[in-house]
Amino acid sequence: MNTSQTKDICTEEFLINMGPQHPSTHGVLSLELKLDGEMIRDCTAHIGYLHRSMEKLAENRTYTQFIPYTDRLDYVASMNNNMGYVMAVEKLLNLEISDRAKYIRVIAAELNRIASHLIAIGTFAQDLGAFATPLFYCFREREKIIDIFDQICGNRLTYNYMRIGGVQFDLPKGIDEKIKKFIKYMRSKVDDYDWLLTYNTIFLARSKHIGLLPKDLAINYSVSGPNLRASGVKWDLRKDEPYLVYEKLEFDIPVGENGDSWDRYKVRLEEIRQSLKIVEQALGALPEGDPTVKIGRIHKPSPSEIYLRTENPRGELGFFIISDGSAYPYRLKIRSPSFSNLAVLPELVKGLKIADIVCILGSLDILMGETDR
Amino acid sequence: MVIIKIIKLSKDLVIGAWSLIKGLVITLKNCFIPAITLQYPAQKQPMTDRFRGLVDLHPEKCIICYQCVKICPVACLAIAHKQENNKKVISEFKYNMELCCFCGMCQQVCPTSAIYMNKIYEISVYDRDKTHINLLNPGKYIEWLNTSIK
Amino acid sequence: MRTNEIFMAIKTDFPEVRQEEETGAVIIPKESLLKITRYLKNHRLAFDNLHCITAIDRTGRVELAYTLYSISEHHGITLKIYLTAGEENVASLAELWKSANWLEREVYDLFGVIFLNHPDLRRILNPYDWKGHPLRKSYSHPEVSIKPRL
Amino acid sequence: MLMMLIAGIAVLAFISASAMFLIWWERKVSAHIQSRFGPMRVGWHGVLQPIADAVKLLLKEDIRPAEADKLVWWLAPFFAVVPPVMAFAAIPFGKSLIPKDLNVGILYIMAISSVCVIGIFMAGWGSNNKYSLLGGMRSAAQIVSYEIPMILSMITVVMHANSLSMQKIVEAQSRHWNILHPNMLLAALVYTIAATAEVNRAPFDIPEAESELVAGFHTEYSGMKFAMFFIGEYTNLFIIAAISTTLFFGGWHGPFLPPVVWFLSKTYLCIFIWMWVRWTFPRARVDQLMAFAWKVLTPIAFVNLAITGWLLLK
Repeated sequence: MNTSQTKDICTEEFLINMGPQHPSTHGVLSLELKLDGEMIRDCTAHIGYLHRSMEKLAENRTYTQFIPYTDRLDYVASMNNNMGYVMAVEKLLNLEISDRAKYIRVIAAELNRIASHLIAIGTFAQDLGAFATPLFYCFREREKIIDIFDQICGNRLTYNYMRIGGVQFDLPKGIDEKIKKFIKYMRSKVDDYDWLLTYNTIFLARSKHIGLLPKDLAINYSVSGPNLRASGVKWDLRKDEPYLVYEKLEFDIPVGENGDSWDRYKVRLEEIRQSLKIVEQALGALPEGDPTVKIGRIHKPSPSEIYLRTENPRGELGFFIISDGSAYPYRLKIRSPSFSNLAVLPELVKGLKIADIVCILGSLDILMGETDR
Repeated sequence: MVIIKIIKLSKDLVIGAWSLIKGLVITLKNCFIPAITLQYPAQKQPMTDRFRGLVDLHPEKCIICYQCVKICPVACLAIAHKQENNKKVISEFKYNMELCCFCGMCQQVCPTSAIYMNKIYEISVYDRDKTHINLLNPGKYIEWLNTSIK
Repeated sequence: MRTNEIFMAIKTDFPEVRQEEETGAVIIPKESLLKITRYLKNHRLAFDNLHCITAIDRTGRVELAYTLYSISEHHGITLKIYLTAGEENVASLAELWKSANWLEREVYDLFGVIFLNHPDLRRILNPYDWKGHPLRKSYSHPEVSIKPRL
Repeated sequence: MLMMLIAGIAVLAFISASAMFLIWWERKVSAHIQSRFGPMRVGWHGVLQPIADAVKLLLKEDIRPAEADKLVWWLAPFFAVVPPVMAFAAIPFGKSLIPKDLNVGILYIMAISSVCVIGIFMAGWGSNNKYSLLGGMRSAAQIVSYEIPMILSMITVVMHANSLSMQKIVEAQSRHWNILHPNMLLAALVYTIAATAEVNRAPFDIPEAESELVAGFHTEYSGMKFAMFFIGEYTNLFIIAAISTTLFFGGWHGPFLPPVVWFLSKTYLCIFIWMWVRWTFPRARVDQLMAFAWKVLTPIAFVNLAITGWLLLK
């Protein structure tokens, strides 16, 4: 404890534990704050409370058996994790999948991106004190997406819908009317959030110029996803390294100006609108064909190494798979976006107040399941 | 100079107040939209036809091919069979509900769709032994049956 | 710029560099890691993003695969280092790329590779007083992960 | 003497009934704003929910932190509840329905309601918990700095009614309510903002900011002590709503209905506005809140005071 001695006033810094159980740490994250009154001098993050050693598990599971585990990585956007993993294995086996499966994957992934961004926006507003009202609106909208997924693959959170070489089921009848109705409904709701939150003075005062992440610092920390785009870097894997059918679809990438918490929120809000556009186009151009695939056969890829990254709602999720010819991967490394996004936090928070650390953490949209693997 | 500052400040105040009022309009608008939450024990959400509840079995359809046991990522299924006048018969089919991650792979891989996932989702138990379910006895899910399927 | 053009560019300045056959990764000796990475970062190749560090526990050696990307130039490369079994230590890249700080702590935690003059080399995912390095092939604690009994 | 006793018991009964009603009403209003139902199970539309909560809190074990500052921790809830209850003595419910018509009515109420900041600060200090200490210090700073604009906006009303007594203020508005004068409207605005901060509600609820300080000053309280803080908060809410109706919305004046009904309906309308505001806006940060009080509200209140003075002397 350094005690700053000015004449007779002796102020002392005290250590506060924003411990694993705290209402706004988005999962089990423990922050050790060194406080001088309300001012944060230093913050160290302790992670690993949710470490289930997914990579060790992967070494005892066949390629198909590991798919349900990828749901539990980023449990809010499990369609995107499934897609990332399954595409990596397909690249390992250099397997071609049918066009319809590609379109279905894009629709599912983009719908899950909207659901994940809705949670990010809802919890961000909750952390800033707008007690539960925006959160319930976001969960009300997310519920409609969950119902669509429930009809498509039978589960509400851990979908386990994608298979190596395709998807488990074809889209049920009448699902595209339901999705179209949702898109129209969601567009009006996003404008509501603009009125309710985006230009609200208290919201602006609390999140503008807080947690400024300059462009080069973001790249240096290999931050990715909406946090990187909010700092002004126009980098989105769906545009720069297109996979599946993204190059056929027309959408644009929202980019923020000065990388503060408000910009990260605004980029996520805009991305919801872009994802709605993508889903609409993909639904229109859905080709015929059979996307389903059997899972009885055990895949035994030839010994090789591949690295493939996809654009997750939280950033770039990468899979580094090394196969040795047997049915089990020799080594499976998961590059999780929240891990690098969280590394920036201690740097952004110096000199700010407790209320700001909660705001920055909410705007970075960390997810502990993915950070700790 | 001071006057410019005052004008700017009052302009910010007016814009700020207007943005706050816009927020209030939204909440009032939502005040009159009917509530959508379900009163849980009374109203229950019907499960979709692809919903993955508890694992269930048609014993007569099973051809004892062990595909489901092989594919299960958490090894929660176990079969034992015996030879009876040149025909294989299941003697034991155990399902460990506690480990099951409800991924639906056994249902997809079963050639004769003997094993399937039913619509029961209210599966809390008081002691651990009740999580080891013997899929062969027909009365296994009776007490949960009437709760979930309302 | 395809990987072998980048490899040629590096080859001209650092002759001791080899290229792995099927993966196209650039294998560099352990001593010249700092030199090459500083060159890659400041050179017109502009690798400004250390994407991820993967450690692979091969028989008799530990391979470190550094995946580097350049956002401005839209290309990427994988650097590989072979650490022989006895001394698994390598220079830390924390002062070049700040993302290396946590990535190296994770490799240290799960594999036991020591990173020289790293800002604070502690375990990151496991409890700080955890014995052993879990992702090693030799690491297997049956009593910690009990096989599901049936 | 007997009359005093009856009046006292009536006021106490009214306080507990209104606190219960407010708790239930807040939960229903916030539920319907968030498109959900709110309490529905206990009684018709959850009407008995507050009673169920009270019984639950009665049965809850009263845990005291080990190294808590015993006396200060034990006394804190009283300081949070007693001042708002005492402030009821000067609230004019009807023409003659006022417990004690003090001729310094408004001054008395202001003096009493500023005592409850000590209660919150004692709770913060007594529970020997860093989060509560932060919550307590924040509330002390906030309430003290919002008293000034509040009092200044009251003085403008007192200048109009040229009397401190609440009944006289209400009589001065018999022809038309105070809110209709432009400068009174400004005073009413300043008053509502300062009053929300005074009661730690809506955008100014930083002492018990759920998302930062877990539960702020009443983290370490459970059982009846927590209920005391809860009742204190809602009674305080009723007090500031009652004051705002007497000062700006013409107290119990109203065409046909008896004065009490007019007074209660206006007060509960003000409370609805506070609830509506609470469930819409995010929370302001500590320093922004203080800056807003000193740099924006107080100057406006002073300017308004000057204009009222000039208007009256013209």
